[in-house]
Amino acid sequence: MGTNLVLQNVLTPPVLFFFLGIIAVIARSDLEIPAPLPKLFSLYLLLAIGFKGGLELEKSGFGGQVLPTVMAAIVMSLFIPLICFVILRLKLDVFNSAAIAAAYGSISAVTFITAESFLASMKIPFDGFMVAALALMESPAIIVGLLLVKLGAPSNRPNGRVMKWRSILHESMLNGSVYLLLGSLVIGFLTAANNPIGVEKMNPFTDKLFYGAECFFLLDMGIVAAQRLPGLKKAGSFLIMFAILIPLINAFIGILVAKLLSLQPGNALLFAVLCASASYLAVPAAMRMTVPEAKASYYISTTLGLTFPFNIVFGIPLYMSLVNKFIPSI
Amino acid sequence: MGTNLVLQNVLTPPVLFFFLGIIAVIARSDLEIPAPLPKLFSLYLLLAIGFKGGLELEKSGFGGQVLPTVMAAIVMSLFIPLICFVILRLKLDVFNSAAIAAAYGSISAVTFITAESFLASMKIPFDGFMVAALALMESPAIIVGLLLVKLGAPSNRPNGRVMKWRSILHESMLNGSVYLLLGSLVIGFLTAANNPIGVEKMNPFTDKLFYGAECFFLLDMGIVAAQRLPGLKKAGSFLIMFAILIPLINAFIGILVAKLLSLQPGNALLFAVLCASASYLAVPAAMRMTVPEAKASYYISTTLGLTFPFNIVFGIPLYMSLVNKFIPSI
Amino acid sequence: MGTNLVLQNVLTPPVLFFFLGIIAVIARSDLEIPAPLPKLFSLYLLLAIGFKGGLELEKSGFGGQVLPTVMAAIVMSLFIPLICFVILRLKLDVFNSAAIAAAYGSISAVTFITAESFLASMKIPFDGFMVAALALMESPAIIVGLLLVKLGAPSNRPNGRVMKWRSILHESMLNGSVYLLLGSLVIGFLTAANNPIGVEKMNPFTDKLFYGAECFFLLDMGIVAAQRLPGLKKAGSFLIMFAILIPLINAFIGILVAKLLSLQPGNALLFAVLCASASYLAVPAAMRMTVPEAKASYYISTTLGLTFPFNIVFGIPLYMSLVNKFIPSI
Amino acid sequence: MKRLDLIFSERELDAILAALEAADVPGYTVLKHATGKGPQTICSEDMEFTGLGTNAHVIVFCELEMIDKFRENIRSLLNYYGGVAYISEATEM
Amino acid sequence: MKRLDLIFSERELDAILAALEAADVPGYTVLKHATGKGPQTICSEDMEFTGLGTNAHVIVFCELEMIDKFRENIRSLLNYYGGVAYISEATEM
Amino acid sequence: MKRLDLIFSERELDAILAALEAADVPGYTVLKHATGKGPQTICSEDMEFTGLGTNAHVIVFCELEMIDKFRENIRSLLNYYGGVAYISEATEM
Ligand SMILES: Nc1ncnc2c1ncn2[C@@H]1O[C@H](COP(=O)(O)O)[C@@H](O)[C@H]1O
Ligand SMILES: Nc1ncnc2c1ncn2[C@@H]1O[C@H](COP(=O)(O)O)[C@@H](O)[C@H]1O
Ligand SMILES: Nc1ncnc2c1ncn2[C@@H]1O[C@H](COP(=O)(O)O)[C@@H](O)[C@H]1O
Ligand code: NA
Ligand code: NA
Ligand code: NA
Repeated sequence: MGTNLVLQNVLTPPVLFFFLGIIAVIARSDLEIPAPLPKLFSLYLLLAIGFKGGLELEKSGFGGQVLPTVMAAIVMSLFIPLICFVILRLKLDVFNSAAIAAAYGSISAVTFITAESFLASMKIPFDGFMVAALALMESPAIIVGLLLVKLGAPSNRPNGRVMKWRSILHESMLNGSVYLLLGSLVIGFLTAANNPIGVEKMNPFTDKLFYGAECFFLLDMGIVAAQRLPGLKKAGSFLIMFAILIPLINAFIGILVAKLLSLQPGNALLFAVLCASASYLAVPAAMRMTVPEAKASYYISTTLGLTFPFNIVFGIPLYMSLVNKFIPSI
Repeated sequence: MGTNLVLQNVLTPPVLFFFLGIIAVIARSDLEIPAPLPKLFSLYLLLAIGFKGGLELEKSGFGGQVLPTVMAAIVMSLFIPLICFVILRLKLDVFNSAAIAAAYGSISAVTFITAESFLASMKIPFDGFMVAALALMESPAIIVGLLLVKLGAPSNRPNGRVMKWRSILHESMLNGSVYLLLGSLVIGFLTAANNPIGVEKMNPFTDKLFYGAECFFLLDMGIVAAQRLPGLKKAGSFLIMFAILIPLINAFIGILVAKLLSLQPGNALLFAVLCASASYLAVPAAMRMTVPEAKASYYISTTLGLTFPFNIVFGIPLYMSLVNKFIPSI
Repeated sequence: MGTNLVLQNVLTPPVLFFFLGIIAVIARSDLEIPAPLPKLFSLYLLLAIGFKGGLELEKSGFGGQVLPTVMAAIVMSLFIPLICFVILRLKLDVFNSAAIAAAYGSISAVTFITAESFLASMKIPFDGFMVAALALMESPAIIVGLLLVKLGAPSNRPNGRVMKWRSILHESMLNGSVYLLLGSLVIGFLTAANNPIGVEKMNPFTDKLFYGAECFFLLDMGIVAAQRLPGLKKAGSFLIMFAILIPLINAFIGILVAKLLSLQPGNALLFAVLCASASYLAVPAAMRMTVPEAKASYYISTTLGLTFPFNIVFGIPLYMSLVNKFIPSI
Repeated sequence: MKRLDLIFSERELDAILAALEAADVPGYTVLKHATGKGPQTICSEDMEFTGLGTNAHVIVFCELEMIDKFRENIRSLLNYYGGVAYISEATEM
Repeated sequence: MKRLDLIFSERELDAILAALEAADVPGYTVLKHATGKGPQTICSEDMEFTGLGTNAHVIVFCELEMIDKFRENIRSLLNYYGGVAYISEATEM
Repeated sequence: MKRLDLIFSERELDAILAALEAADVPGYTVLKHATGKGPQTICSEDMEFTGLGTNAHVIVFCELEMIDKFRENIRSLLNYYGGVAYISEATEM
């Protein structure tokens, strides 16, 4: 991987602000972004990502590479948790394994938009419909995770916690983050189809403001990720290895699939990033409700404390160099 | 009323996000916008509405239809509470009747801006000075409400709560929402008159950002309104009927007055919406302080849980079709 | 000083909103901007000021007047606390004197940007590199303040609070506000040097939105400053005099230095404002940690309750008229 | 030493604090943004942005005699506007 | 009169309040955004934006008989999801 | 069982929690954003954005022996920086 690519990634404002947050914690600055401001930014980003994705989807339609790509993404979000589960079961119980597996099957929207910023600053084109793939990878991963618990858990779970299909579907589709993302996608789609003036008037909020808000949020994510690092030690070396190696494996599989789909380099990178990234918004919330036996500190520290910063800093340029190797740009 | 109009209203982003919020509650999604984020948006909207209104008022001056329209609006905000009070007294005591009456005499700024979005997406022109009417309808309604209590309340209110003119004026003019709206209006006016550079530099914040922030806020309002609905059952069928029928009556009167004033269709719709909408920001806060005997759940559940969503979804297109019938566009 | 200048300052939106906040408190309106919204705006302003400053610094380079001006600013932030300390010791103990002195050696970013708005509306040019001076005046003032405590404090401070160099440097450089400002400056610089697309994409957030956010924040600052005023009475007439006279003296010295540096009128005003303003973000926080013996109410009420509003309303135009007298524009 | 817990709408916060200060309490702590339910009223989070305001929870550690000084005053506010006040035992650590 | 303090994840707030209301408690107060540490879990501020949620602190003033009505119900929730419940004495002011 | 209430500036939160953890307390709960007034200092909401910080209210349910382990440590922090600490009785529900 060219150090050049790493540098070009690191020198984008979002990644620089991410570092600023990490260094704040390491240097013990008292910089903090108090609750609920991070929530404001995460709600905003989900709304804006969804809305813009809906606009693009309406523009592109469902023809061409759109449907195959989205289908492949869904398949990946069903398949990745299964690999992860098998690996995790080597050391962890069913509950923790299923929860972590679901998180890695799902995606991190912030990693995705950081990859978009990277592509933009490299002037590599990519398609807006990739957001649809992103939006549709959350629910299936949650469903697989809960199914794994349903099948694998000891039959004597206390308090008669037999998991019902209803509640599995509820948690997977109506989780706040998933719901806002999908809902905004639909609204973007409907608006693009019916209300061009509305599209234009939303633009300053959902589009122009986006990059700066992303930077602000990444500053906070840097702080949060760095604060999570010590917790990783408790999680043990197995999970630390897992949190670094699994993104690599998933990205690699993702790139092969992208090649099969004949995606362009930009889209291929985004596809790889979707596979490699892990969820710390929707999935943990869903798991907390339905699998309280799993340790939140495990699935948060791995996804947020390690996989997320790894992808933001090294992963994106690394996957790009792999894409460049495997998928020759035309 | 053409279903076409309803559809065109529903397919604007603000109304779509409003629905997204309502559905979140009905489907029991855990989407929430934690305090004080809704406060941030409501403060922002009041500031921006006021500032833009001040700019427009400076542009239009007080000639032409401006002064008559504003005067008529003030008269409506004095008159509507009286009709409402008479109706409400059929079933409720003086305190509750006066508080609810004041709320319906006053206005809902968010309903107003949703009507503006509707007009914009229909490409129907309207004038910025209508905001002055909006800003000046809050205080009179509060004053009438408090006067009704002063006159109608049993003389033996405990703790010697004789209401003083001073405190009536204080609550009506210096309530946080009224104060911010009027203050921003004055600032907008002064800026437009003296500082063209300032006007230009405010534009991205108060104007460009506005539509998106409105959508975000309406998402929350959808959640809040839907959460208020169950409370309505306790309020009883009389108040439920009231909360739907009174907006219709008030809008109808409003349209007749608009016809008398020879307002253009766009302005006529806004005038009708001002009459039809009810306050859930300024008035409840003022009533809580001066008439604690009134049940907050009554005046919040009716205005926020029923009248507000009714106006946003059905009212606006319905009043538009009435306007089209009564006020032929030139 | 021409009343004309005062008027032109007062009629900018930021100052008008500042007044709106002050009047809200005086008239006992219940307008309030709940925590942590003011924090959101202060974080945003520091980030945007720093980022824009970094961009400008990269553009201007370190040649010409840049380095001398920045060096002079640092010298002022070392020198001003010494004068202040000598004066304050007439009435106050070492701890309070050092803390207040440090606050006046440091700067108020909001006063600075209000001065920039004033210059903009007067169409007087100024240079972006002045932000570098601003960013570098915080730490030295804190260091001087802590040194004064280290040298002047009774040797028997309880709990073995011997101040260590390490902790002095830590508080002066890694205080949240200083860190965010300096960090954003560096990020702005790096982005400008390496990532023109990033600069452009940040622009709506850090530049376009800035003026409006400044107004919103000044509304809150007006409320906060006015609430602090009563506390000043307890501080006594000595501190009240100090809080008004010292800015005048410091501004005067600043203008003389600016003349020596041959700064243009715009930059000279900003230099004077940096000298005249006092910190209520970084310094109080640093002092609270390292000099808990000093009364927070003293250094907050003087800087926030008196010096800040004085500078915003009267100081800026007054210093401008002094600049016009001493530094003839070409 | 007593511990006093007052819970009431933040709209009355100024009046309650004034009553406490008039009695020269040694100190108090205020936690805002509380929600809740009483015999008659419900206080929910959305009342924050409407300006109605949520509840405040005020804690006072003081001697019983101190409480006697402001009891009347605060009782009458709570009776009119709603709110609760409870006393328990506490000792300084 | 008793004072009951419940501390648990806000994700269970609805269930706990439902248990209280089912027993017809005279009232309760909820303070959200609490963080903390228990024997096993840590709850930090960043769990707010991730959707995991921070803790809620619920205060109930009521008679002991009332507590007996919902004790079972709430105990089983706390046992499963975590959280603590403590009772102290209180008297109305 | 005891209930300990600590109220102090959030700037000292890390130090206080470290003292609690050093004594191996079974758990604690932190409520931030408290304001208030003590014998000498006032803590108001605007201190949040200035970086001075508002107060934290820490609740610990533990045995008396546990308190003896950290009493010294925490007392000395509170004496220097300000803040109060009170103990009351509590029993598990
Ligand atoms: N029994 C109770 N236990 C705890 N908090 C209560 C109780 N009763 C009332 N409250 C609180 O006091 C507020 C005012 O209650 P009310 O006096 O009914 O208006 C409620 O919103 C609750 O937060
Ligand atoms: N001994 C304790 N004292 C105070 N709060 C506690 C204690 N134990 C647990 N908590 C609170 O209860 C929450 C849930 O704890 P747990 O039951 O360990 O999951 C923690 O996050 C703390 O906020
Ligand atoms: N008697 C008291 N009752 C309740 N809270 C108190 C009391 N005294 C002090 N406090 C709280 O402790 C904080 C620090 O007080 P101090 O020790 O005076 O600096 C204050 O801001 C209050 O929030
Ligand atoms: Na993934
Ligand atoms: Na009305
Ligand atoms: Na200065």
